Amino acid sequence: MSSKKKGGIMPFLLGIAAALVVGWIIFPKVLYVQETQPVRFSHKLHMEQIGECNLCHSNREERAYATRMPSTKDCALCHYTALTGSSEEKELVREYIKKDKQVPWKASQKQPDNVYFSHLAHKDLECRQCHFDMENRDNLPPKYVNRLTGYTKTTMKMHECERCHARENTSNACYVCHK
Amino acid sequence: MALDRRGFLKFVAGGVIGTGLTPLPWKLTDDISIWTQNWPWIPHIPDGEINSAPALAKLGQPEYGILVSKVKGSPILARGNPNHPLSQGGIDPLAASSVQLLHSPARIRQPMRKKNGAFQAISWEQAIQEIAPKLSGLKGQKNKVACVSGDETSSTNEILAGLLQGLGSEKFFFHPGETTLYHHIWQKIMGGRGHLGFDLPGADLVLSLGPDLLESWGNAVSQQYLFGQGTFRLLYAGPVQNNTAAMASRWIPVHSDALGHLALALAYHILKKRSPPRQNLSGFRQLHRYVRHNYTPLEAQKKTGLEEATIQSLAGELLQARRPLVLPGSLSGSCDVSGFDLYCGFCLNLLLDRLNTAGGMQCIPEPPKVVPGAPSWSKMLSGDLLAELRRIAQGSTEAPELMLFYESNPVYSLPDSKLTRKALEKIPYKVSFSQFMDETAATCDLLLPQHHFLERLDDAFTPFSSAAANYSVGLPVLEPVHSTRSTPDLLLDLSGKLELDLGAESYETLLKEKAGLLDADWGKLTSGGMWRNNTVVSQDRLELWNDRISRMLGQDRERPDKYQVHMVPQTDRRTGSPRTAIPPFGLKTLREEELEQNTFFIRLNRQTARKNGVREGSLVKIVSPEGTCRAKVNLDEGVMTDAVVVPLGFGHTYWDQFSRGKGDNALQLFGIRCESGSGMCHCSTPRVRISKIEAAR
Amino acid sequence: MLDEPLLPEGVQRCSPARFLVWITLLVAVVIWGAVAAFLIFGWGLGVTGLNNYFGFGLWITFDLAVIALGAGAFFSGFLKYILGIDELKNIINLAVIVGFLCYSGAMMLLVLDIGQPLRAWFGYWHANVHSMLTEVIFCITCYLIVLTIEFIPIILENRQIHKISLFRNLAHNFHIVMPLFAAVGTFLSFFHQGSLGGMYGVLFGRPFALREGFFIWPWTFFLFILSAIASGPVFTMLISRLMESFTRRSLVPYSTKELLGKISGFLLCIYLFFKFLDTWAWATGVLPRSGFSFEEMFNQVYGQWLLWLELGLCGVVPAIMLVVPTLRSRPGLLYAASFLTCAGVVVNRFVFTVQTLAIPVMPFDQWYTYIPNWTEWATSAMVVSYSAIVVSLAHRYLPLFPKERQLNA
Amino acid sequence: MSESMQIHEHFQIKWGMVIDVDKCTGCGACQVACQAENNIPPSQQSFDRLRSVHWLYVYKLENGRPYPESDIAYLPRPCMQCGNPSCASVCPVIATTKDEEGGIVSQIYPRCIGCRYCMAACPYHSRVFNWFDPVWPKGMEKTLTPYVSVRPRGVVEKCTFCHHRFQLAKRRARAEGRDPHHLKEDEYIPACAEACPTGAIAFGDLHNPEHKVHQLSRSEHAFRILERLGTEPQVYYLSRRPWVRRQGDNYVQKDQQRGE
Repeated sequence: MSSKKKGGIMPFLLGIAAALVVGWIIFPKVLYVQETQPVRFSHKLHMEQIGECNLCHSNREERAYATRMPSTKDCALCHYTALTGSSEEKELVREYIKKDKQVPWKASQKQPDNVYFSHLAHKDLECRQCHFDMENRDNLPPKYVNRLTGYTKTTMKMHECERCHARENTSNACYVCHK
Repeated sequence: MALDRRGFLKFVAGGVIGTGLTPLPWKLTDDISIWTQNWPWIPHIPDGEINSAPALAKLGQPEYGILVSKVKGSPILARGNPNHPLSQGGIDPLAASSVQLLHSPARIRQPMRKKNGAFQAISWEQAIQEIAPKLSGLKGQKNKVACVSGDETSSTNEILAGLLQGLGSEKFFFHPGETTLYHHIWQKIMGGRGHLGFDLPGADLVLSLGPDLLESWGNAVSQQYLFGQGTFRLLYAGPVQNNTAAMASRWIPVHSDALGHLALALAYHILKKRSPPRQNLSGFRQLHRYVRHNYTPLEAQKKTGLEEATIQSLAGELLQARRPLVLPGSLSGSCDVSGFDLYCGFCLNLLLDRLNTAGGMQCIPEPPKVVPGAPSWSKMLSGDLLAELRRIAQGSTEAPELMLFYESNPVYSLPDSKLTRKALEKIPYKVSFSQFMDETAATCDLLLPQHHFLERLDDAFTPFSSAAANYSVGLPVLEPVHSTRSTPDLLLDLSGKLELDLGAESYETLLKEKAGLLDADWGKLTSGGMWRNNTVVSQDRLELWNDRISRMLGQDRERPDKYQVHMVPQTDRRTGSPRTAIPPFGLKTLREEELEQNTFFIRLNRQTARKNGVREGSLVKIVSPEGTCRAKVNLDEGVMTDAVVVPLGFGHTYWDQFSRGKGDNALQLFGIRCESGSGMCHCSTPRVRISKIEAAR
Repeated sequence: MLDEPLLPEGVQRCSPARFLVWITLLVAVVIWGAVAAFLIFGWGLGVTGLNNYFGFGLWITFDLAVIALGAGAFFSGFLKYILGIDELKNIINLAVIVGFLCYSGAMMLLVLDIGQPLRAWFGYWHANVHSMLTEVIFCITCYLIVLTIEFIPIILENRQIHKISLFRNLAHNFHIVMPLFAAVGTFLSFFHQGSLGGMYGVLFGRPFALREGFFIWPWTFFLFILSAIASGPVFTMLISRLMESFTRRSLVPYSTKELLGKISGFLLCIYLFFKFLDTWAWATGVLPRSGFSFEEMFNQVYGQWLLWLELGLCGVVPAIMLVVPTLRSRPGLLYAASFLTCAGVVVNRFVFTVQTLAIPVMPFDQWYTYIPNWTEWATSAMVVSYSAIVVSLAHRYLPLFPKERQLNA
Repeated sequence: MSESMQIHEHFQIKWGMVIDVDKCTGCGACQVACQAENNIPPSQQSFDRLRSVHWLYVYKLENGRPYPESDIAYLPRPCMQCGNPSCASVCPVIATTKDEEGGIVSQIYPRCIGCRYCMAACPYHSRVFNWFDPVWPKGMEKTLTPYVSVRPRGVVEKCTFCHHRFQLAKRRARAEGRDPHHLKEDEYIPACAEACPTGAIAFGDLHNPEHKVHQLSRSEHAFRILERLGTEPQVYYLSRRPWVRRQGDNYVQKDQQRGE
């Protein structure tokens, strides 16, 4: 057959290869926008100093729906004036603490509008079970936002919640989480 | 290797198969479905701490404390305040829309001046430069400046009236309503003192002669609460099975012009069975004689249209009850009640010995005055706007040069709108403080928009129908959304420019002073609490009989025979108040038999429909001596034969898309009647003609 | 003729110009429907005449009707390949195409009908096994795939394509396995026809549609299957008759048509026997138990005339006409009876869809009437038009009817 | 009714509502509170049951007698949260279920594909479809609550008994170290019940003898709508008026006169 002479199976394999490159490498890059955090922050360092998550990420606002990001007030508890002399810290003090302006932290695990989440209901779990290795990170991970959905790359998918709820023998009823 | 057609096809085939092995198609399919939850053109919900702040609902009667829920300081909804005694956690549909009204498209966003018939936005400095010289030019000239206020409880009235007084004018008027009419009859005709209140919480039997007390009369929210608690037995007399009648243990169908007669017919039986009241009442003997003579069972039957047995059993119930209370008043909770009806109702209470006693009619002291230059509250309440407008229109009184409108929309909400317009046209310069572009604001020359009530500090002293003197203060719960200003503060500023001393730096100091005079705790007031005092004013010169009363009793109503059907106005808080149009959420609660597209419905029973040649759903014209409305027919057997219910609150021509052009304004069917004897002008409920509009037209 | 080489051998076809005019007309209708579809996708289903009372309307009626009428495909296949009635080879190709069009057309309308078409795949991924609709979704999709597979060898019969040995071999192999697909199709089709009926029968909040059942299946499950196989064959036959009158050529021998009529007639009798039984049981059982009388199920618009139309004029009358050989042998009567049979099924699907929803169940509720608007008509017309285009192309370029040459000799 | 049509699930808690029809004045506060709480967009038209998005509708009932024997009543109709919902089993994509403790029938907007089969199944017309995308006048979107997500066009929605308030009540209980599944009376009530000025709407756990709804639902004046269909609503109504009770269901002539 003439086709065998003209490359045989090669174009087919080439097609597969090209698709794999597009699908595995280019597509994820195109799909997400990377946003960097406004201020450099080391969880590792702070954990060494403070030793617990709850001081800054306290859920004392239990009537609130939001997972709590530290407010400038929380930072000011220690950083009312610069402690280390690093330029990042100076910027924090100058731009946010002195001006009493909230740092626009970029939450990368914010729940979508249709999900209700209570940290209080999960307080028996270790933070790292969901927030992975945050406590050992020396910098804040950049936020990857999906161009199509607006969700972040690290937003938990429903099946992840369900898996844990099933394991823990907790209800997986829709209205436990949805709103 | 040249890529021929076959080669290309193979490449594509490989590409398709290869793509299936990557996350691309699967992730994309999933993401597209997630995208459908987050369409960028659909608003997102807020996220953050939720808390609530107490506020005071000031949308017109009733006024009471509410709670406003906020997310990150931004109000999201209004709820009832269980701790405020005037609401006990309840809320009405209008107040429940308060937060949405903040963002109504009808809000006036900044001061405006009318130029060549169109409004142009101006700054506050320009606005003050415009108004200040005008006022100072009129200073010292008698009655050149007039003012209409639609808020009967706010201390702003003292500032307004005080300013007028300082300028040399006594033309301060309250928007006519139950407060002014009750005041007129009680103080001017019967020689009473203080304001009338009604101790519904203390009563065990309530006979309502007209008032729709579970919907539009007095503080409906509080009354609904009491009704729910079952503290009193409710009897309703009136021409329509309104919400109150439907809930009442008994509905006694009586035409609206016979309600006063019913009161006296009942008085006949009470006078027969009961000893005279303890209260010293001058003219008791004359009244006694009049009633015994004119309200014999036969006469009563003729005058009320009720069976003798009905009247007798009703009187029996009143006599048997330990703490009965009779409520006379308007069917729509506004000014459609005659002095005669009010007088008869008051008399019945007096004959039952229900004055200043638990569950009875209470005489509440006047609020303390904090603006020294202002007239007394009694004086302020005694202005008769309807009479004044009539005189201006007829030319018997000179029109003022300038008129201020505060929380009042007379162009829309007064009867005989032709007359109102005619009178207002004679006033060369008009200023509105309205928050919303209402019908009156649209006719004004200068708009000085006031804060929405959730954005401002304001107070309420003893809203109409309260059982005892009370005082509430509402703090602003958010920063103003638009470039508006608090009217009382603006007026205090202006008075400074006019070199008038109103005795206060700011509205806040004024209210604090008032609280001080009342011995009320400011902290408690501003955190959603209420001050209350049960002191009543004793009466020493009450008159049941005098010249004016005898003239009032003697007169007969004119009855044009061209018109056959009694018109019954009805108010529903879902369609707003005299000050506020249909709120955004209210519109959607109007059923299909209340508003269809842009046509509203009137209600009448089958027999009336047959007599007038109309059917369910017919498009009809309602013609009264004053005007015409277009409506559809809703058959309702809860309406008396020969009566038609016309709902109020429709037919706005300004406001926003939620109220503009929805139905017709039934107030244009009503006339102004000035009663001989009492001398009081009120909204008359004339008879009307109903005729089918031919489909061909 | 320009496209002479593409036409089947030895048959007459109209001129390409004429054919082009015809196709253009059909495409114009498709464009009209596409405009409506664009509005629906762009703004939402609010642009249609559907509403909160009539969530199901013209589209669902159309879908149910064409799926019932498209049953000719699986049932003819079943009769030919499984029961070995060879006479049906004269029409089996057309039956497959009509079936394919009915199902693919229904799918198109379903995509329009659901509010969130981009989530359509949830039906497979997040399937609820308790829902009759899930069964429908799965079976219809699978059956559409089967129909596509059955359609492919017919396309491969085209004169030019057939010259290519690969495709020729492929076609041959397809023909060998066709009985298998016929069997699979029969199974799938039985189930989803039944499930479509079941969808209504399980609505225990709607006494008009509610039916008792056999095990988990309400009686409508079986009635829908019976009515579909009773009307499917004659619908295919009517399409062939329609093509004959358009092309002015004989395509299918009358004996085959008569056979289809006879099959339908007998099945219709069986269906009607059960349908009358069911209606009686419903009127004397379901209704009084729910507190309704038979009369309360009808109003001025959706009156009892619909019931008598469905069961009488479009039920008993055609059944007699099709069963009695002397009547069946007269073409006019055969076609009329076939038409009435099909109309009866459409009425049946309509009342189950629309009347079920029109009846006020709460005592203080009221009747409403549903009127489809132009967007629904346009998109439905688009599907009809698309089907006409495919049938026209197939007729022109594919040898659908083995007896065509012989009949027109 | 065949087996397949029934879902038998038992919950420790059974949230229920008892609405005293004799106390409902039809004022509409519940409807407005519901709209504000649940982010239901305002409409530029009056209520249209064919198209309006609404969760709670107040029906006006009439006894059908001529004047002066006429009588009216108002009947607020939320979702009945049926014990045996006709809607949940028919959903092809599990967007609506009855699985939560308390027995509230859930409706998950991001899952719903908009087939409207549940609407066809529900005889109460409790379910509505988003025929268009929701629109708020400019600026009014600031009044959206954080409680309920905004629904796009093409999905079905319905009353949820303000289940987000249940979520919040559970969280409050957790914060105070109490068992979130043993809530006190009135710790969780929907927005309509809270707003009702006459207190016509009572809410609580029907299983719990300490909650007032437990007793109220057993009153001789209690009835449910369309009880005969077997939907087992968790919403009860009370009326001392026989004609009102009779409007709760359909009866053929030979049926016993209910409540008379």
